[in-house]
Amino acid sequence: MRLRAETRREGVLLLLIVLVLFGFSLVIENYLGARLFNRVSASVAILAILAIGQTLVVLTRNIDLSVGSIVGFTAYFVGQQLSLDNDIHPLVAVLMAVGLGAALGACNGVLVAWCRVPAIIVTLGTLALYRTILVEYSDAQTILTVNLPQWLIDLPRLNVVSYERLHLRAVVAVMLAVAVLFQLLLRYSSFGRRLYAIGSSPEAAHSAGFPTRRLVFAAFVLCGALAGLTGFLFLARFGNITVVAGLGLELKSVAAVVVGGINIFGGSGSVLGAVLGASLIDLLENSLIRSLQVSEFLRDALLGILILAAVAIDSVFMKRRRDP
Amino acid sequence: MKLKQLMTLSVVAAVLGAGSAHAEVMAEKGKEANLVLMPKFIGILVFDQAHDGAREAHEELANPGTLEFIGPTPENSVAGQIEIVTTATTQGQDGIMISNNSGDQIAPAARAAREKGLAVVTWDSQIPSAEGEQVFVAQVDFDQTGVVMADMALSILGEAGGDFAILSATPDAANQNSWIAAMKTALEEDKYSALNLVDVVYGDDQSEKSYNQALALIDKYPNMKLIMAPTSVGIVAAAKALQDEDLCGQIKVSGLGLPAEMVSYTMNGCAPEFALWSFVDLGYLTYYVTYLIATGQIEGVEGETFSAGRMGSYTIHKDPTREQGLRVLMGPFSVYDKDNVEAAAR
Amino acid sequence: MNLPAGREPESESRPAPAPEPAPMQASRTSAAARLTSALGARLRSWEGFLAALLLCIIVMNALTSPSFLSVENQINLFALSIEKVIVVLIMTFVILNAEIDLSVASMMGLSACALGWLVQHGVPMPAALVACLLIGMLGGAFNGFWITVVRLPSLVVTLAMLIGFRGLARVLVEDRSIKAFPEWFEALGQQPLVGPFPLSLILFFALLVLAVIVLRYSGFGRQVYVIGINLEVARYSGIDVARVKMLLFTTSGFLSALAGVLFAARLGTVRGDMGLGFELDIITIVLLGGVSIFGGAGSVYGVILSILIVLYLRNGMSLSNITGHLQTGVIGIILILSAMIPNVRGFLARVARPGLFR
Amino acid sequence: MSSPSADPPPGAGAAPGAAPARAAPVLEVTGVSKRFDMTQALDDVSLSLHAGEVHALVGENGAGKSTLIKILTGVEQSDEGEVRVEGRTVHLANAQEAQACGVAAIYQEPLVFPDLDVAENIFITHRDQALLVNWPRMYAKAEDLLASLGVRLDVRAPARGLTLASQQAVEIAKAISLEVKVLIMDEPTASLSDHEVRQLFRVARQLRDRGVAVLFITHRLEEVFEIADRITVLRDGEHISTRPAGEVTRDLLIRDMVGREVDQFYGIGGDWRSRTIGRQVCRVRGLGREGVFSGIDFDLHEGEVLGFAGLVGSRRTDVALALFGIQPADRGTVEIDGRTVRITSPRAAQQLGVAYMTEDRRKLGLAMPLSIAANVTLPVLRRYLSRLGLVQRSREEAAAEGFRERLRIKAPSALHVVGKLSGGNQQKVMFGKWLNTRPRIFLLDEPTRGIDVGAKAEVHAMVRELAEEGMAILCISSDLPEVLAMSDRILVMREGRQMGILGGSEATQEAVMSLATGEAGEEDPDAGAGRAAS
Repeated sequence: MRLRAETRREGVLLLLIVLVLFGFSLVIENYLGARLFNRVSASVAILAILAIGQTLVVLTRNIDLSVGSIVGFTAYFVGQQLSLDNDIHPLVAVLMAVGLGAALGACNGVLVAWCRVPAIIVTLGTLALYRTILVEYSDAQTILTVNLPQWLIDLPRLNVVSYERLHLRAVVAVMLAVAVLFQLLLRYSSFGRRLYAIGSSPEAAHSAGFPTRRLVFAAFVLCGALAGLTGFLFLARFGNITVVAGLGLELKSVAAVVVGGINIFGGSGSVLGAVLGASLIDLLENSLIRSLQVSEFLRDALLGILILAAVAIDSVFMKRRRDP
Repeated sequence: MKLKQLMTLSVVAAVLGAGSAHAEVMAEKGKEANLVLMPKFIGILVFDQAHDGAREAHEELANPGTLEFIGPTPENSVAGQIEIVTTATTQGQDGIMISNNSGDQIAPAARAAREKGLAVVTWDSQIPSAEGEQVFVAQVDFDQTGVVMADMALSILGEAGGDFAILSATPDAANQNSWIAAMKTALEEDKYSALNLVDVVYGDDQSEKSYNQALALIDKYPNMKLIMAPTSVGIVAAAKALQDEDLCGQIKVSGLGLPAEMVSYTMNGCAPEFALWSFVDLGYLTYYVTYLIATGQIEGVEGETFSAGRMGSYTIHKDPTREQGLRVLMGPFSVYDKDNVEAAAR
Repeated sequence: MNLPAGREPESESRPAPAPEPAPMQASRTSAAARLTSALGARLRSWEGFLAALLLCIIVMNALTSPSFLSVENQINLFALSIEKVIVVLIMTFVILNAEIDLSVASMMGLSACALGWLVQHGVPMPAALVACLLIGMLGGAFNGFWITVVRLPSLVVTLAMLIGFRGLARVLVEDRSIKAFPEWFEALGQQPLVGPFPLSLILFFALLVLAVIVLRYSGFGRQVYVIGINLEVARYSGIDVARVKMLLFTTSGFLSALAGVLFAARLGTVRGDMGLGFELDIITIVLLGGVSIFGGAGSVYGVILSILIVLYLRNGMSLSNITGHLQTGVIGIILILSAMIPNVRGFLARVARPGLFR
Repeated sequence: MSSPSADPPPGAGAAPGAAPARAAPVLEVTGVSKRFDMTQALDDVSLSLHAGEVHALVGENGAGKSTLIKILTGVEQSDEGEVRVEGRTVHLANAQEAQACGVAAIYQEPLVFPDLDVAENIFITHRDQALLVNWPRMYAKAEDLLASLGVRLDVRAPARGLTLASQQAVEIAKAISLEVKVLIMDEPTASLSDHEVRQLFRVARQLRDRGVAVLFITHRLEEVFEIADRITVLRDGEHISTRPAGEVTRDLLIRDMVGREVDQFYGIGGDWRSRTIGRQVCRVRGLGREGVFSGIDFDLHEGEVLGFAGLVGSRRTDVALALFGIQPADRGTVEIDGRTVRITSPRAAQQLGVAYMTEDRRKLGLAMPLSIAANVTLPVLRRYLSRLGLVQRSREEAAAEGFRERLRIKAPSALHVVGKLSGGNQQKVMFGKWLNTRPRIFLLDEPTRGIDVGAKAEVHAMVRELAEEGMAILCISSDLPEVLAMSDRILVMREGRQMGILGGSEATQEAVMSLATGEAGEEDPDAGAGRAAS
């Protein structure tokens, strides 16, 4: 039953994606093609990883609004280190980003899990705070592409597999790996299942003797770590990192999660849903910006309606399920 | 900055017919004036360079007062600029130097500042209506900027010409808007008839947005040959986008950029030519003008001539690119290509 | 100018807190301090804390900057944030009602852009103004429809409209800016109207008084609280919950639109990104004022104090040449701390006296 | 709902009331005390549980049962005393440690994870659960477990939407899978239908036979006699007595619980029914709501108490909610004072003089952080508003003060916070709240649920008083003796249908139960309608 409900939601999303593709292919010349895939997949990679992190937190009936700031901070920090020392090993750079993200996520986690401040307040606060620390730390300087090591500059162009003009970029492969890993984690590990349990009923989780605080903490740390990874990819993709890097990504990640069918009040949803949600949003954005007939400025208005529709449809499903 | 200047564009704004009713003012040093230098927003390299220039002038003039470099953050630029001007007024500063990113929205606050006796000088980007502004320190002649951009486009695309698009900063950036308007005017000449401007988009001077806008342009206009970005942020982002897409062979980037940021793209052919002026000098000159007005040594009226330290003598003229307003014209333009960019980048 | 500030000693000198701390929630109620004597203790202590904090800020500001206390500065610091604080008032109601409206800032932008667009297209100013306020009410009612009729969570609905309204604003203005307003309109936004006070400030104080009266003394305010405390209890008591919520969201849209119009008048120009991100500031002020994010607890006086704290803090830091982000960061810290202190206390109380409701 | 009786418990014979096993107790509590601020919740309480016994724990509200359970399950820690499991002294610092010691509990409203499926709900709390979930194996094991309990459930269905009984079954399956030594059942039958209670008892005995010690907490004394081997009574946090079930009589038990003899357990004298019943106020015909209930016919008169009996799930509350406009009926007619009315909202109901007092004070009845006064005026706030819409505090206070005195609410003033009152007093505030609407038709839903014996009697007296004043009362109660004692006539429902209305001498426990369980009534579905017209 539950499986079917989730699968159904994912099916609806896939259908929507196909519809969007079909619709735009009528309007835009040469729309369907390798270029579209390359473009959208590369930009989805960033949003999807962030949305996966957000999913972990949202599943536990929390929310992390600070991810945009974490992305900006890690992108800047790692960029700075790499600018200062071009010889830092790539792996070290990635670990640095993930570690820094995890540390920032841990701050959120402590405040939410042990100080018992509602997540929305904590992360609203750290959204501002992390950004401030970034501005102060960076002295409002900018990371410049020219100072970055060549391997990083080449990273966005790196293909894992290519078929004619269809490229599977390395960053996309990273995203897919993360998605598979976390899908398995959530589905098959007892840790993952307990995240669902906490979000489904915090009281029951508490009385069942789950270490709810540690689990919620872990969700925030993982979310931070994934935001850190996103920060690294962000650095690779955009090269120039200013103090506003990643601004607004928090809302976009929440939007992706909601469109992806993850219940904003926890307990249900899947990583696949989050990835599909992110894909749909990015696809829509990329398509609208290309279309000459439809104003690109309709983008946000459409996205708003899309979120409403996704949630409304979902709630209809839920109501059906409740009634025997 | 030692620039090899390939092209020095008409800067010498002629000897004024109005005659030199005013004798050249030599700045008297050591007078106190608390001044605020406000960029469009923080985190942009060129503005930091302007700050360096202003600091140089500040020390040279031995001003016992303070020089504050305060800017809003990019996402809050408009409201932030207004707030900073208002606060400076409240604080009783003696002068404020504005690189306006708020169109005419900043005019009421600037007017209020002037009413309180602050010297209000704009630099880099003017107040379009000139309301509340005393003098605009123009880096180059804005009409000329259009011609320079058109020339670069022509030189890159050749006689055959082709489609090109403009990737600008924010939609309210007065300087960029003036340049784009000037370029459109310039394009009407027969000489540029092969150049076809297909679109103007805005990257808000943010790397990510500029990058995405550049990609969108590529997808939207398959025949586009050139992206012209009259902003130091936009031009780098566009160049990186093209490089990431391996499209440097088909589409070029040009516009206004910093040699230090652009050197690799110029060397690998993504951005064969671009232009800029010295932001250090711009900051230096702006500081001189503001200091002189704030200390009452000049009034900031048409026809006044003054000496700006190492940069020599300047005169306040009517701004021919606007209906109203005065300007001090700095210049010159420097155009960079792979022959001179490496030297300039150092 | 010191009118609201002058109120704070009064709240401090209220009768001494009852000896027994309120155990039930981490709540700082309430619809009725008089009605809920025990909670009143918490209320007083919370407001007392805010008042003390405010006092510190005032003293610090006055010491570091001579111009802080000037009438001109006081008016400026309100005028520069007037759009936000107007919306704070209605957001207080919305959050007390256990809902949230994330779309306020986007509605601000939409109404401002709509105003610009209409005027540019030759609609006379008064008609355009009315149309904008109507757009606000319609937008708010649209939110309300999804929340009360379709029963979707307001967090999601207004998140969607945060994006959606902003999108409409951009459709209208695209990425240009519009400067098309008659002079009298700009003057209204920029010049003092009565004495040193501009129209927006006068409107704000009028709305403030109204908000205090409605929330503390009216039957509607009581209903807002009860719904926030327990929606089902309200429904079973015959309160028309949907009507109250609809009214709140419609008003929220209306006031946001009004704030957008004032914003347009103050700046004289409109653009698609006006008010971007204001919702977070607005919610921060409300929460800092002690309103529980879960609804049902919090007082309008706390919110007034919090408005003053945030404005004075920002202003004081500006006057000391500390800019944007550091201000935001400090407010972020205060927000977290303020939510933490009572929670830790509430947590201790819960540990000490379990199962009060069982 | 089982059959209670004043006679010696009929269930006593059914349950093997043999003496407890002689072996050392599996769980032993000695000298446990717990204090919360001013109240001594537990005072030097001792209790032992043996493997293979069902041990009933009874006592009035506030006797300390809940606190004791919390200590045993590690939710709370005792101030003094110790807990031994199989002779070993343990410190139960949290729920997980209690679980590790083999102590588990199920509650009246089980805490399940609604989004997780049945199988996962059973296994997710396992401490020794492997790092990875083997779904097929888990489903198979869950199916086996539930089958061994004789419960049929789709193990892949989400727990959301399961009935309470099914949820309890899931919890019990969980306990079995954990191989618990001690299973605490905290009022598990309060919301179950009779059939479900039987099923539960069967499982409980099964557990006992497997050697589990079952600690069974209930308010229903008849159940105690049916299931328990030994009975322990707590009162005011103190241990009063522990006796084998066979040696205890009902009266003795009640005396232990309340500390005094209660002659009139239901507090209702025989004479009050001799009053005259007034004219008809309400006439209901064919009332129904798609998929919920249908075919409800009855008349209600001034001064009459119409009892609503039926098992849980018989949709009695839904009928009341329809009459109150929360879930409006979609078929049938309601006439009030001879006029056909449509009740689509609680406000509309109120204006017609209908009031509904919910069974769930905490979730549906009272705004706990507000004062008595604010609660009492809530439904009719409009009456206390000035012309400008402001609340007139003095009038509000006066009204609440009146109810406080009249209903003998034990609170220092009408400004006292409701959340701090005892259950019985909260119930009285609810009465006040609805009486303040001056109802003519008062729908009472389980008016005595979860309040202690003394308060119960007061509530009964209050109902009687209201009826004597001429109010028409519809009273839903799962406490059969209570319904029988209080009502003039009794409408019995089963699975959303009206099985009949019993009046006067027809109304016996046996008659009600046979209708409620469907043992009679099936062949004669029109019986209800026929009687309603009489």
